[in-house]
Amino acid sequence: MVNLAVNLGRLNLKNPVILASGTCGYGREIAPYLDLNRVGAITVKGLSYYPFPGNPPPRLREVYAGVLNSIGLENKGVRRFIQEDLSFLSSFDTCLLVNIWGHTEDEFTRVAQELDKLERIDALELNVSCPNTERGRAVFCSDLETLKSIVAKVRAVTQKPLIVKLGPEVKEWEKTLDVLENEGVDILSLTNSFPALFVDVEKREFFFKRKFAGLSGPAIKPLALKMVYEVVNYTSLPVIGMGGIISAYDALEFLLIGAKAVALGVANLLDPALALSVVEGIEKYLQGNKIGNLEDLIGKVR
Amino acid sequence: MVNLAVNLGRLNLKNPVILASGTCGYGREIAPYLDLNRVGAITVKGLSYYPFPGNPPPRLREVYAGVLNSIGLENKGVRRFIQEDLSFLSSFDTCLLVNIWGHTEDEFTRVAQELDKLERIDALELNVSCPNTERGRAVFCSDLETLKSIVAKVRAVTQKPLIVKLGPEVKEWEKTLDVLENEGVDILSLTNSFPALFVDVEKREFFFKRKFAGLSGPAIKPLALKMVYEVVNYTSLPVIGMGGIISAYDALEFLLIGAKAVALGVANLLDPALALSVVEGIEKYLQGNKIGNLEDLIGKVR
Amino acid sequence: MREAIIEEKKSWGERFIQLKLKEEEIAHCAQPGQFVMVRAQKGFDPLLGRPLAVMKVEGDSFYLFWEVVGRGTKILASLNLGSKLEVLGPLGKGFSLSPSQALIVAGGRGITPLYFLASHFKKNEVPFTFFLGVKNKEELFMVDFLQDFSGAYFWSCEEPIEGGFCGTVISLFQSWLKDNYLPPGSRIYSCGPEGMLKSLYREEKIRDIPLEVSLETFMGCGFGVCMSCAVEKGNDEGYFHVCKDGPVFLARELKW
Amino acid sequence: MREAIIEEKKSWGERFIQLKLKEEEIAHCAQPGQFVMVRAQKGFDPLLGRPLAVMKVEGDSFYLFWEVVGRGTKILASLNLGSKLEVLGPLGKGFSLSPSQALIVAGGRGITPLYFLASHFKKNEVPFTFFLGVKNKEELFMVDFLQDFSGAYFWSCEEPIEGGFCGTVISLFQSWLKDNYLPPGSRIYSCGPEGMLKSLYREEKIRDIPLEVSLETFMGCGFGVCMSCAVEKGNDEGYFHVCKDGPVFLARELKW
Ligand SMILES: Cc1cc2nc3c(=O)[nH]c(=O)nc-3n(C[C@H](O)[C@H](O)[C@H](O)COP(=O)(O)OP(=O)(O)OC[C@H]3O[C@@H](n4cnc5c(N)ncnc54)[C@H](O)[C@@H]3O)c2cc1C
Ligand SMILES: Cc1cc2nc3c(=O)[nH]c(=O)nc-3n(C[C@H](O)[C@H](O)[C@H](O)COP(=O)(O)OP(=O)(O)OC[C@H]3O[C@@H](n4cnc5c(N)ncnc54)[C@H](O)[C@@H]3O)c2cc1C
Ligand SMILES: Cc1cc2nc3c(=O)[nH]c(=O)nc-3n(C[C@H](O)[C@H](O)[C@H](O)COP(=O)(O)O)c2cc1C
Ligand SMILES: Cc1cc2nc3c(=O)[nH]c(=O)nc-3n(C[C@H](O)[C@H](O)[C@H](O)COP(=O)(O)O)c2cc1C
Ligand code: FES
Ligand code: FES
Repeated sequence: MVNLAVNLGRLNLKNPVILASGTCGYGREIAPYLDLNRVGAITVKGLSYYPFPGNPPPRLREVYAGVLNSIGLENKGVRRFIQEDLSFLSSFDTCLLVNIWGHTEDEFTRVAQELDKLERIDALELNVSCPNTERGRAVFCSDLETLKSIVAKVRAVTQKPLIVKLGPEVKEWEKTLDVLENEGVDILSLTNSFPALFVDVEKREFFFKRKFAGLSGPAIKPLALKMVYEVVNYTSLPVIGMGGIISAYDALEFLLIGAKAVALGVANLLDPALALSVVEGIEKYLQGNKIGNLEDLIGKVR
Repeated sequence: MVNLAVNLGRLNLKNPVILASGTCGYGREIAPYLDLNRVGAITVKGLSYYPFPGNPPPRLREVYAGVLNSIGLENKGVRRFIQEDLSFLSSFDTCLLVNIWGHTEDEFTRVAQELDKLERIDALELNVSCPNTERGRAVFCSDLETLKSIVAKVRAVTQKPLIVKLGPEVKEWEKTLDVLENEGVDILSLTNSFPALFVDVEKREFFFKRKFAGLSGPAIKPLALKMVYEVVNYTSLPVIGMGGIISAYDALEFLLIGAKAVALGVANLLDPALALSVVEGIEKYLQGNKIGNLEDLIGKVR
Repeated sequence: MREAIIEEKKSWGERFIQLKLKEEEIAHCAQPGQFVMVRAQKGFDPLLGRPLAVMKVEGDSFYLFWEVVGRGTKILASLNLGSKLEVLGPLGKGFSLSPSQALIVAGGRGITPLYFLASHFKKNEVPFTFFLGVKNKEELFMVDFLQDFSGAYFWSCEEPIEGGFCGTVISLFQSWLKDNYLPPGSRIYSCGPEGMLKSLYREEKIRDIPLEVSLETFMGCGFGVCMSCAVEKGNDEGYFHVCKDGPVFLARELKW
Repeated sequence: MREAIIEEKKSWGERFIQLKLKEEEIAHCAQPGQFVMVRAQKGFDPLLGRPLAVMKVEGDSFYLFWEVVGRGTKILASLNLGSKLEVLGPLGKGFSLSPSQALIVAGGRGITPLYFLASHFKKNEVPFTFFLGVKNKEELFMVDFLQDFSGAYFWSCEEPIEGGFCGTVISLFQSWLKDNYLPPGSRIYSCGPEGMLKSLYREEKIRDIPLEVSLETFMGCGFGVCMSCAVEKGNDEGYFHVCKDGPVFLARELKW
């Protein structure tokens, strides 16, 4: 028997495999195909205060070993989530993380306030790095002042562990990480998808109405791994690593370089039970290598 | 009959398909498998003044839809290239671009001086963006002062069209592009490979001895396309677009967003004749769409 | 995902493929209009599953029929007898199954879910008439599928063909409508190119016969998590999700 | 790259595959020790070709034999009869072909190019002795390949097996050496795991019999453009490139 439990400060997971936000809906949709009791945590789709319709179609396109998405954060709003989905989700023996965002700093805070009341929710993840929400302006994480202010406001209204989700648009990594540490963030998660482009050659126009879309999936894994490596190098906050994981070995790469847990995004789309095979694969690897505790493996390659 | 010729300022190519540096050797090696008369240009492997042994093996690893390379710019040095390969290459009806680099600013200049004398060479490409040469310090293109100084010195010793090859490590794009324009650069090429990481999970160590390696191939195409789009948006210099092209449609994406020509890297490794099928595919597309001149297509999607 | 083995493979030229796949659950549970997500088992190219409608079920096996339109459908078409595929399904909401009379209008590969629907009607003795439209001679082989519904089908081809109606399936259908009475409770069922569905929707409005359409969109997951299969709602703000709310919709609920 | 059709496929468990491929140029030109780059035709997973030695040629066809060790060899192993592969070759420099007597030492899948070499020696009446070492019972099937060289082979297995030498092929070879005279002009040829090659190189130095080894490295292209297949030179600074300068090298030219 191996022990897969991992500790991320105030957040304890029974195993390191998390379902990433936006790729497991509100839990309900994936539950028929994946035993949610078997994953370390599930991250609910990014919630705003009011329901939000998202971007016009087409919203997704497969590219070489990856997908481009321009979902644009469609969601039912925090209230409906609480009414319709939370009690269903609560029946599972897994951690519940909720990804949140807002059009304004204020909206971030209001979503956090709603969720802070609910004991069953284990942590909030602030999505400050979605490449599909900018409207002529930059994502929140690329502007230090805005980022600092959002985080401070959310921190003020919730005691729950606070995860901040970063992406490739962060400009000054060291400064950003310093700010996040100072503002009392508990955990970092990265990476969000990479801003990218796709042209419909037949129609001679951009494939997505909003031109840019976010690249994720196996294609970005070596880049995400480097990003996580650099962040782990710099900060002492626990890091959830993600970006292109579709096998236990992919996940182990992130853990070996120091991520305390990993999240699966596109993997859930291509096979809703893939997360389970990642959990089992990690277990088998530990057994095969006679390592009793996963924690002993984390950060062993630096 | 369609006209595939493209004009990049002082450089005229009979078609827009270039073999990228480092993936077609010194020309001699690929010639048995690809009729070099059929491509727009060939870019010779990055040359330094003295022969250079490159990095210790392993040097290459396939990842999802891409390769990581840590060749480390092994090359025979500019003199041996001139002696051994130039006359062979000269027999082909194609443009000859030579990729150059140096450990020091001075070495860049000396290589350029050697090549400047040779009429048959159509342009020099300055590799200031290779992620495999840094030795504890940053690549040249991420430091504006160094970049400016290298370019100025090379510009002073050669009249040939000067291409500067950029990559994702450029930090301040607009300033960098301004500097390059001011220093009299003729053409930009991008992108070089992306710094990335790979962990050998079985051995629990970094796969490459130098830890980081450069990611290229289809995986990076949507990222490269966005980079080229932004650069074309900003600068008036002609741009050679590359990154992950393995089909005519991939190439057309770059041309449609405004690249004047495209280069193929990893594509040459997986099939040395792939460049030819890209040329033919572009031709077919133009015929199918009744477009007589390729130049009429360039930049049509913005 | 579950494994399905290719038991039979038929192809018509380079563009159309039919597979018989052994996988019990789908074979036993699929309803007309439902679909499955299909992935090649080895490797990750293509990465995502592709949505394909169920055409027919038979014992522990089911049939798919598709047109090669891009990279994914091409790679799937290259798999040989005995190879395994990964399948997820049956997925989505199918057609309503108890009209008093059904008019089925299929355009090209849109025949797939409608063939399944017509088979169901035949078994359950719901009267129906099947209209199939194909673009050219190359696609005429699809008419053979309809022989199972002898007497109850008409077809058209946009290329002139001896013995066939020359034109779109819409004109064929319209000319049929002129001469025939539709009892209350009649329904039109359709799947095919967008333009064809649009024309039918105009017809629905004129004659007030409810129209059910099966839609195609890009899909990321097929089971409702990614929100990539959005289509605009008719009245409301916002979007339906084709994989959960559809793929079959009442035309009047959509924006045209 | 040229197309090659899979004419025959044999497999031993999940780990070893042999294909007979139809492709004239390689069949006619390949020399023992040369290799081909092999890619699946559909899709881009795996992306790069994989280097595989030629095992045998027969008319317009040639044989490959490989062990499934990773993603690429696994996906290639999943292709069925009638499927097409893309092949580039023959590539690289093969073994020297005129020793007065040859001692061939193969470890596991290293048998592939050496089988080709021995067939050549047999045809050209060069005297040779073939030593094959396998790890376990699962790999014993390889001994059957050697029946074509009746009388001229010995084998060992690291697992105890009735009727076989138990131990490494190196100890088998050493014990044979003790009892046999080697005329001048003799040569050792080898391919297999690095440790085995190292032991042989020590033997070469003691007895002064030239050793030729065929090396395995990661390869990006196989035809000399990418410089990814570097191995250190023995005396000099710098690297050989396995795909152009090898894959066969005189052991004494390498760094051990
Ligand atoms: C529920 C459902 C059931 C289906 N059943 C069948 C079936 O039974 N038989 C069958 O042949 N096909 C069916 N399809 C369509 C099929 O899924 C697609 O043709 C297939 O996914 C294309 O994959 P590809 O990789 O070959 O093409 P891709 O390379 O992914 O796409 C290329 C094709 O998609 C087209 N395209 C571009 N934009 C869009 C868009 N916004 N929406 C849709 N398509 C676009 C392109 O023009 C091109 O033809 C069904 C689709 C759905 C949603
Ligand atoms: C000239 C030549 C001829 C060959 N002929 C044959 C043959 O006839 N039959 C045969 O079975 N194999 C042969 N090989 C080996 C074969 O090419 C490899 O096993 C194959 O490329 C592995 O591909 P993969 O995608 O399955 O594994 P990958 O996933 O690419 O690699 C996994 C395997 O490579 C190993 N590996 C890791 N580091 C290195 C390294 N530095 N160098 C080499 N391997 C490493 C890993 O441990 C693992 O076993 C030959 C190799 C060469 C260079
Ligand atoms: C369809 C889709 C929807 C996503 N929605 C969200 C979201 O709502 N909030 C968020 O923080 N990240 C979202 N992401 C990003 C993923 O959570 C993840 O960070 C990214 O896809 C990288 O991981 P991957 O390569 O494993 O997919 C989404 C990604 C995809 C593909
Ligand atoms: C094996 C290899 C060697 C390379 N060597 C060089 C080089 O010497 N100089 C250079 O400027 N770029 C070099 N590159 C980068 C390519 O020229 C190209 O910019 C990059 O690979 C992106 O294009 P691609 O995705 O089509 O491969 C090399 C790339 C590879 C894969
Ligand atoms: S395809 Fe993912 S929600 Fe419909
Ligand atoms: S594999 Fe490319 S040079 Fe040898």
